[in-house]
Amino acid sequence: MKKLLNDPADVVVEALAGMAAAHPDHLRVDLDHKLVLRADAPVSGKVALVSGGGSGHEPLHGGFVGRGMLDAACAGEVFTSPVPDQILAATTAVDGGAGVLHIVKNYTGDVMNFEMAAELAGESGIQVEAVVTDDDVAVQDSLYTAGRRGVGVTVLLEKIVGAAAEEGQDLAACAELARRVNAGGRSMGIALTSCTVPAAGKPTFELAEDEMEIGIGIHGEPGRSTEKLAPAQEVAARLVEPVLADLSVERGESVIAFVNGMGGTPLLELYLMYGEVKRLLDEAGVTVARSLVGNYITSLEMAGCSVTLLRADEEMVRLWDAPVDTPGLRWGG
Amino acid sequence: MKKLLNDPADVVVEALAGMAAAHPDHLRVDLDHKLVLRADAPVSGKVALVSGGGSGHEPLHGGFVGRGMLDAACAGEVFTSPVPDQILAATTAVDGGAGVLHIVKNYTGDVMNFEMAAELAGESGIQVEAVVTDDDVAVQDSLYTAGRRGVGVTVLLEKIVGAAAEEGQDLAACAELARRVNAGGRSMGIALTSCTVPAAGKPTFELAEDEMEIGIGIHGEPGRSTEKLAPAQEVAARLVEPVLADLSVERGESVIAFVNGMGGTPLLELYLMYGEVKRLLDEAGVTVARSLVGNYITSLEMAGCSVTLLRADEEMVRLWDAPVDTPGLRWGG
Amino acid sequence: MADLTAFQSWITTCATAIADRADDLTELDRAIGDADHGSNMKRGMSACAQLAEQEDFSSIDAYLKKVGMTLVSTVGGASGPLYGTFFLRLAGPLAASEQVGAHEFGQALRAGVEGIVARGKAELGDKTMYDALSPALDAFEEAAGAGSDLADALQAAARAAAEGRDATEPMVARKGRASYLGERSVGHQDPGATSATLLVEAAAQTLT
Amino acid sequence: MADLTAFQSWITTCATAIADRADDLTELDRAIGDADHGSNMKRGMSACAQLAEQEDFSSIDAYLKKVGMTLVSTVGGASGPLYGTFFLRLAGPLAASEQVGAHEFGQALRAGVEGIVARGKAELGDKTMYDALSPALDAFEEAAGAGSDLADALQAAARAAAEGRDATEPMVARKGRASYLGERSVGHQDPGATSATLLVEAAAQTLT
Ligand SMILES: Nc1ncnc2c1ncn2[C@@H]1O[C@H](COP(=O)(O)OP(=O)(O)O)[C@@H](O)[C@H]1O
Ligand SMILES: Nc1ncnc2c1ncn2[C@@H]1O[C@H](COP(=O)(O)OP(=O)(O)O)[C@@H](O)[C@H]1O
Ligand SMILES: [Mg+2]
Ligand SMILES: [Mg+2]
Ligand SMILES: [Mg+2]
Ligand SMILES: [Mg+2]
Repeated sequence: MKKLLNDPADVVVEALAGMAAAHPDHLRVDLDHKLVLRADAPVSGKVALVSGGGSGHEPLHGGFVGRGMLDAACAGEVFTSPVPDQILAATTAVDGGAGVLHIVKNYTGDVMNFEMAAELAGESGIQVEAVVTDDDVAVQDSLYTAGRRGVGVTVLLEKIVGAAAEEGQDLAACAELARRVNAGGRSMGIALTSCTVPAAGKPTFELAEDEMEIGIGIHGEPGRSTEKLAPAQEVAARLVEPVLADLSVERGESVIAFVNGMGGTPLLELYLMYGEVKRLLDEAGVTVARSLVGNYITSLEMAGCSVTLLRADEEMVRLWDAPVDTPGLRWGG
Repeated sequence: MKKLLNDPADVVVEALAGMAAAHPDHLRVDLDHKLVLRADAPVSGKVALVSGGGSGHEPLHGGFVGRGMLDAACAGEVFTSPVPDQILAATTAVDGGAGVLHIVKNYTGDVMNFEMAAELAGESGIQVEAVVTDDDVAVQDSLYTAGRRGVGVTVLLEKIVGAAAEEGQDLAACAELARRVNAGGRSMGIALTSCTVPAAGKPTFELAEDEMEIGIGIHGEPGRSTEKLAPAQEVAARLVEPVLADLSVERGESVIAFVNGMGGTPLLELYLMYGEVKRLLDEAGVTVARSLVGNYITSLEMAGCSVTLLRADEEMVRLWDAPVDTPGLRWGG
Repeated sequence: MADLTAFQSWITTCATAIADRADDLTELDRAIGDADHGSNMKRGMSACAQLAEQEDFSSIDAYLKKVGMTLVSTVGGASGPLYGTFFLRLAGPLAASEQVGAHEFGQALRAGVEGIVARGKAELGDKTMYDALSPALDAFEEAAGAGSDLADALQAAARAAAEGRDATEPMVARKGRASYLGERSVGHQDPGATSATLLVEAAAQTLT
Repeated sequence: MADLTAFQSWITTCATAIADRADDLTELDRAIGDADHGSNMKRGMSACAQLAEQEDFSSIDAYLKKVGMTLVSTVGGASGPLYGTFFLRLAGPLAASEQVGAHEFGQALRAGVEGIVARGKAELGDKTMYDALSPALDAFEEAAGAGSDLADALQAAARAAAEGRDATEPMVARKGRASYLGERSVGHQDPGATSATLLVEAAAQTLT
């Protein structure tokens, strides 16, 4: 294992300390609870957004804390969901009286820990709504699985709903919007190499030099199938087609298109992939209202990428364009 | 080689096409000359900044084209400097009548190609000044080498001088500022793994599972020495100490601190490294005026990082804070 | 009959077993999950093992509740809330007991296992910790019903847990992270069923 | 005496040799540079090889100028401007010649090699292409001075280039990217000296 760290057990806390040092004006970090908080939290009268999950997906979630996006992020150990204490501490710290929205990626551990925290927060009188993202079409959603995984749409949702909260929408409206975004988004990912969990010390999975894993999860969970490495053009089709099919996007519809890097793939290749994705969307008669290309929801140093398409209505596009000021996403006045 | 691409020979042009598709409002791309241009270039009366170099360092330079930073970037083949035709085309396209500043990283090829382009531009009546960055302390600057390499300071320089040009400083002032930034900045890098040039198809160098390369260049050029992998704390010291020594920064001085990822190292580790760097600066009594942490001048998928310190005067900090609106760096109104 | 000291040695014994097997647990989780079950459980159980030194507990149920809360707040992932709930519920039927026999422990064990089901909605054959714990509970109740004492009933439970654990190997996972693998989860033993077996085996060694 | 056709076949022969050896050149550059010399030279030389098909050239010097400009605008890196300058300068002394003999070619070769020095400031022993080209030039001039014809002088030049190329192996690089390696550049043959030798060898095969 080749990583820039000290004791693998300390990687999350030490990274949070570095993050606090790097963004003193924007963020506050609670190292005991492993939270990243908006420097000005709680914002009185504003719905607060709390997300979190295992670490190793940076900039998600801590890098999305700031004006126009999250109020707090709870950092679990690497690839391990945070615990209820953390989530409760975050919820309490950012509640500005208008309630708190929990944004939870659909993994058994995350869902259970957020549920326990929400129960505890409810007992202490804080209004909590939870929305669970489950956009990964690689996984069959059936009664006999834990359901689809939450992946790329989480980034888009945090941005869009963060803007809604910032402009004063109430908890019910934010939760409803969040569910609408999740329902309109689908993703599919591919890996060229494995990630290595620091505490595990070796790669989570093996791929031969000429293989790729189609339908990979962001924790290195194996996907639909291991296949021969293919040109970018084919890879793009293997990602875009199932997403379009699952969303049943029609000609003339408009999407936010998001090509995400898994951490170890250079931007050069991500832009190349975006070119391929855009071409496929053009062919399908789908308009790209907005796009995002880069490493936003990663899987440590895994090489690969994912494609997320969000059927975007005007409201979502307007909120996407609204100002955001976080370490990971920043634009507008 | 595991990469998301089609024919390795087409990777640069295809990535540029994807970049154009991803940023239609901000950028214009000239695929014939492999240029990234500000959508509104030429900006009349403004000094234009042109940089460029081999591809594979993204977001540098194309990702730094936009208001408050570069007017154009010339993309060479991967790790190969651009050719004079490209540089001349860029220079001609962005000259707004106030002259053009060439920002060149100190590599024999880059320097020679930019020189030839500047001669040609001069012949066609465009005023050109060139500044060469050479901040890498890993390389001895002596009469008997090609001099220090240009690395991390290039990012800081493009931001700071970009702001100066945007606020109307003239060519002489921009060039003088650029030389001052270069003189005040030093960098040192380390690699944990090699990069693989697409056309070469295999790793540029080999490192054993327990080795790191100290003093690595951004093209995978070997560094000062191959050593046993060390904890982040020691790695940080191996990077910060020679930089501080070479700059002879004194207690009480103020710097812009930049921890840069080489492409394959997760943000989690980069923040952890920034924490270590900050601690060392605190111990040395050096104040961090501003900081930047992330993948900004990369070496394809190489794992590792570099530390750049820039002795920053008030003017530089003011220009650092000025608005910038590029795909790779974005802040302010 | 088991007293507070016995319950405390259950937890420390289990913590040692988990620490010894942490790499194996992570390895199992690497195959069908995300390679963290060993480090999750080790972190949580070692925090639990220190409780007795840090605090004087007045009763078995207070101790077990604290174990549950400690697991909830240190393990994370799926196993944290599940094992945490197990101990929180285990404590219920033991309230006010200073000595616990087979009958009482059987009630507690049932409450604990039902807590896991309530939280995780697992069914038999889903390839989870429940596939080790459910047969363990059945075997315990059968032995205790037939008159075995706590020690013997736990021996039976431990054997059943191990069989249940082994039986997870050919199963297709339907809960948790391994369910994403579908058919590809076949041929791997479930990490949670493995740690659950260690828990029951530690009980058999200590609760006498 | 070499005519325009001979010069064109020089370039196509050289392009073939470079294409055949591109992986080796990149491999040499991988050891002490950035692993692109082979692909740089192949891209540039194959563009040059197509010139004769694309355009009718009226003279040798016009053709060589076009080769130089093509190299400048397709190779990039350090070798692009250097080889480009070489051909641009080579053209000078051959202006208006339809047939080139040993004497004239010697003048052109000197101009070309001096162009490389003017652009790159390399000295003998710096471990660059100049370490192959300089002895080649010396050998050519010596042979031509002693009365050899173009073909024989080029044979001598090619042998000297190859020796100069081999002699770069123990050198410490002082110019270009390999200079960053300092002592660690010892033990590797210089990629540019290797491609330069291919260039001279191709001349020896074609310019007769
Ligand atoms: N819904 C569930 N009910 C019961 N046990 C479950 C459930 N989901 C997962 N598990 C158990 O949890 C184990 C994985 O735990 P762990 O690796 O610590 O958490 P995570 O899957 O969040 O990384 C699985 O091996 C399985 O036994
Ligand atoms: N200043 C110089 N003068 C002469 N030759 C040089 C000089 N610098 C580099 N070279 C030659 O260029 C070769 C490398 O070319 P190439 O790999 O194409 O360019 P780059 O180093 O820019 O990647 C070296 O092997 C060396 O022979
Ligand atoms: Mg986990
Ligand atoms: Mg090069
Ligand atoms: Mg796990
Ligand atoms: Mg090279």
